[in-house]
Amino acid sequence: MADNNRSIGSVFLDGVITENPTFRLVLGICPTIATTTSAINGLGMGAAATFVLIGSNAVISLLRNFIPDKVRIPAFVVVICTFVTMVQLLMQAFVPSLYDALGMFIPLIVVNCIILARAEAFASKNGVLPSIVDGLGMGVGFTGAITLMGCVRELISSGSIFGLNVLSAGYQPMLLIGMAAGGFMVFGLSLGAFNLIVNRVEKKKGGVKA
Amino acid sequence: MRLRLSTLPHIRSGETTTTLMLNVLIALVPCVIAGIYNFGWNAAMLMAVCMGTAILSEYLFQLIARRPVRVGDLSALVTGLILALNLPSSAPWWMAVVGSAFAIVIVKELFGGIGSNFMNPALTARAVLLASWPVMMTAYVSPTYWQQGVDAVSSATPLGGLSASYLDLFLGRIPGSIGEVSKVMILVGLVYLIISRTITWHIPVCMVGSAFLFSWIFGADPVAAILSGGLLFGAVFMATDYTTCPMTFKGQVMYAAGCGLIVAVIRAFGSYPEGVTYAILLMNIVTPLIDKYVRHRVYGHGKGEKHNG
Amino acid sequence: MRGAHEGKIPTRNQPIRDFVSDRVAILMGMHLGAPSKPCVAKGDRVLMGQLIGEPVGPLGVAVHASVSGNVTAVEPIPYMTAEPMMCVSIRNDFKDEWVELNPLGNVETCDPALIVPAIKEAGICGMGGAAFPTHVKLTCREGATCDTIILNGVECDTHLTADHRLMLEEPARIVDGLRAAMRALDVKRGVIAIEDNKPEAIEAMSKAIEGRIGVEVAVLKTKYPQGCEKQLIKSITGREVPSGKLPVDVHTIMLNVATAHAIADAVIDGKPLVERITTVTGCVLEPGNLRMRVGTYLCDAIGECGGYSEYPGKIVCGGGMTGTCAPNHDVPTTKATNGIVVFNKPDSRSVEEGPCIRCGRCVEACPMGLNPYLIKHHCDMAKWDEAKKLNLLDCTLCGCCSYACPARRWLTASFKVAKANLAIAAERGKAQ
Amino acid sequence: MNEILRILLFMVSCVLSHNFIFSRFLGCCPFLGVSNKVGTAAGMGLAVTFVMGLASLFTYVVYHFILVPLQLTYLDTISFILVIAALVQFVETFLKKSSPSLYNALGIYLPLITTNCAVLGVAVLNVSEGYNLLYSVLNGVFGALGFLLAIVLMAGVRERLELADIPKCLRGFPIGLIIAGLMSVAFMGFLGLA
Repeated sequence: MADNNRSIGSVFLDGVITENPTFRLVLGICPTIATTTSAINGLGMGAAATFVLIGSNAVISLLRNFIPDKVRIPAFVVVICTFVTMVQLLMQAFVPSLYDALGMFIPLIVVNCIILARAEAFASKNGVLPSIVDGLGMGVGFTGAITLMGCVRELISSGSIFGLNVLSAGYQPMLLIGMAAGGFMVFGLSLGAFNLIVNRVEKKKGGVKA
Repeated sequence: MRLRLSTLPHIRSGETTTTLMLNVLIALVPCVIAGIYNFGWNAAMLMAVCMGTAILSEYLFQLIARRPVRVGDLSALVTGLILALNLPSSAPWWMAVVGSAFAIVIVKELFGGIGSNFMNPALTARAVLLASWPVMMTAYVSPTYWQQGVDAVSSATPLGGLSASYLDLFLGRIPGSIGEVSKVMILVGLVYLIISRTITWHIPVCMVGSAFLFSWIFGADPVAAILSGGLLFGAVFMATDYTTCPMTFKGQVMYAAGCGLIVAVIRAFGSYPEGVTYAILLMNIVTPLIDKYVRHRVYGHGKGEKHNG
Repeated sequence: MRGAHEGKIPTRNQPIRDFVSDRVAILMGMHLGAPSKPCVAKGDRVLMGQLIGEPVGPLGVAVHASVSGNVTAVEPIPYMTAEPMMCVSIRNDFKDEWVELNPLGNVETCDPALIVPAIKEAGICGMGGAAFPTHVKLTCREGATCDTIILNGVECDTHLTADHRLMLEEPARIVDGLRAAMRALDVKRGVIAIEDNKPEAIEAMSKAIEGRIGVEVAVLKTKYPQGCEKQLIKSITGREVPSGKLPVDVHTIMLNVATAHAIADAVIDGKPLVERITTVTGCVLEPGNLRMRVGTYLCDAIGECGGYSEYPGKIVCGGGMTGTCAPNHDVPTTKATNGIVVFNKPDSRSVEEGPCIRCGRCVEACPMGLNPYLIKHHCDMAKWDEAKKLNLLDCTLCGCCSYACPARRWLTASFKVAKANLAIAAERGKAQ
Repeated sequence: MNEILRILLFMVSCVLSHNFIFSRFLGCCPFLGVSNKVGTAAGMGLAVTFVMGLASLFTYVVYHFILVPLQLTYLDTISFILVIAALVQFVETFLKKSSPSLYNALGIYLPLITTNCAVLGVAVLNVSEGYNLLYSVLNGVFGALGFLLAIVLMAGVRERLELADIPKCLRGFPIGLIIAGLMSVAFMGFLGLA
């Protein structure tokens, strides 16, 4: 397996930048739109998903030699589900307001394609440590992306970031950005911007080589 | 002697994209005059800001994205002006700026510019403004000239509960958006559009007819329904936008009937008092399907001998 | 479609006038099908009506000398086609000595079996533009029957008035030609179709058909492309020619009025097709309808009409909608040249193609019910098969969509290219 | 009479005003992933309708007749996902045996549905909103019909935009999301329809 030769650092960076689950792989669209209404929601969702990612990656990597290939996917789902239920209960107990804000999107982490995709593509083929790092990298990438979008949307739709008012009192918030429509559009535009930057960088690299 | 060689046809009709857009602008002139007369200079300012922003944002986008600059086709001016006519006269200038820039950049240019957008830019921008700043977008002001001596104040529109006579509705002596109140001027514009063959009668007539019918079915006063709100303005200037309405007359009739139905449904059951904007936008979304399935029968095909060639 | 009737006013009241130039260049490939084989040599003296090109292949048409005089050259000349075309040039001695002719006499009494051979011998092909060999058209293939012959006097293309004048001035001859064709195929119904913007022609033809058997005049609404074969058949008979089929499959044959006139000449007088009426108009000083010998140079015809009134930008053989551009004015007319239209520089400027605004004008304009805007998008991406799925092959290249398009898109031009590409692909598929 | 009217309005609101895509943002992955052609989009929508209707029924039964009596409601997520996975598997096998033509039409979409968050979402939603059996099933079926409507409209728009000259960096997902956003603006018109 070629992946084994890679350094832990590059596995981590892959998740954060080159294979950023939100901007590059475009996975987990629903929670992205639902939970980026504010920066804190984004951060909370990201943290929850990161927890599940790391946990499920670790367990699946441990069990990878014991799970028969045929029931692989259901087994993964059960493992993921266990961690999701844990997160759900933990959040309910310690951060009830955030839990209420994220609502049904916490249980829906189960069907978040990022987690199943990492289980299938990485954890089931690699050792425990790389799998944990991969989960961490992906989680950080996901959290970073949705927190960033959360900041943008919160700023425009209520003039604040993490609840702190940063714009002058005269600012008339643009409510649409906080709604579903704004979520789709901000995601689409940031995706476009990310593509644009990546294309530029790649072109420059290619130019240097030539 | 150097002669040009070209394929047929060697003659073209006199219509170009620019002349068509110019026709729409000319047809809007009566509404513009009525708007300024009714609502004063703030209305004029909004129109100027909208048109200026529309032109500028289109030019800048095309410049930055290294696309052919097509500002000369006047379509951005039309979008800007129609958006302005859809605003309440009390709207602040920055709303006009945000609205027109959104209409041009997000709704039109990101999809490839003129002819590629799937929703009417001006209307989408209006819906976005309405969702973003609901209070300011519905702060309708009464026309000043029929309340002599009274300062412009926000008031309810006929759809919002104000009672007004048919004549007031028809002449535009009611609060509302800048362009939509004076039905006479809209009809003048419609006549010009039809005489200059810029549009056909299908969409305006069917949309108004269907709104009349369904309002009546849902228990509203059908005459007041078609004379109030932006129905007439929408049916004449916005539902007829080439890019976002179906291609065939048959499709256009279906589309317009759908618009009228949704207007009546939203007015009767929805939480918004006015549904024209959304009705047209929703039918814009259906248009690609109408175009896909409502086509002319191809000569020599069909009648049980389809695709035997 | 409206508006496509421009340009007829200067010539519609101009009586036909004769014009014989001192030289002719008779092309061997004036018709659809393989070019004929020249059977005279440089220096020969030929008589008027003498066979100078022998038909080749199933769609071959005989070519005759249109003047008497000496052959000055038998060589390929540059023409509108990609490659130069074989051509017999004759210097006119203005004696107009005919070869010996074999007339059949009265069209109502002659032997019907001899009519089609006479037409074949006379070298007649469709004179409305497509130049399909008439004797082939009038030979119904095995099993096919025909119950109606339609004479196309619609002349719906812009600028053209040649058929209009012919119907006004020689209506009896046209009816004779129609009767000959009807008798040859034993057809009981002959219809002369005329658009309602030519009331004088309707009157003249109605008078001419009095007392003739089975012939009627049908008045049609003025509407381009009323004169396209498929549209006209639908208007007259209510039948639709199925996609990929011929008119004879719906028991109909269509001839141009000028072709009928030529048939009458061939049957009654035994004369081959050596002259026709051509409208010369546009930027010429004295526009008119000329009866010219086949093979007259465009520049001679334009000179006869007083020369250019403005510097020419484009010369079109045919009408403004469907004509073909001439590369220069030193090309000869053919049996199918019904008009010579000179455009000035501003009118022939190339138009820049704009983006489609989806106004739907092309969709409503297309007489075949196609979606030109959509086909054009696929053509632009060279997806010929997609275009074919959208029934591109049913396109008759009438030009309506391009005419109507406000974005000035080159719809018809693209369709022509796409059809050519599909034809090449089909050839290749057949060869393999 | 009043009850019937309320049910009718509930159905309409499930399709339009509480549209799964445009106001609940559930099922966005297939909405963006399988909406390139109208035909496939309709197939996906129908398959989702089928499964979502059944899933709301079964998860209701499992939740109210097994989890609640046993006081195991904290296991709802895991039991729902298992029910859905089993259901999809069962539907696939059943269709293959009983109706091959329907299987050919919908079969390829079925495996994708397990991870469609709208299916799990409707189960979670039914519990959190406290719907009874009838409303749960109606919510499932008509919510899915709303999804069907959205995905078919989306596919129509995308088919049309195939011809458009969209900036390179926006092609694919970005423009899909922007289209969804604009469509969502239009669907706001149905707000409060109930």
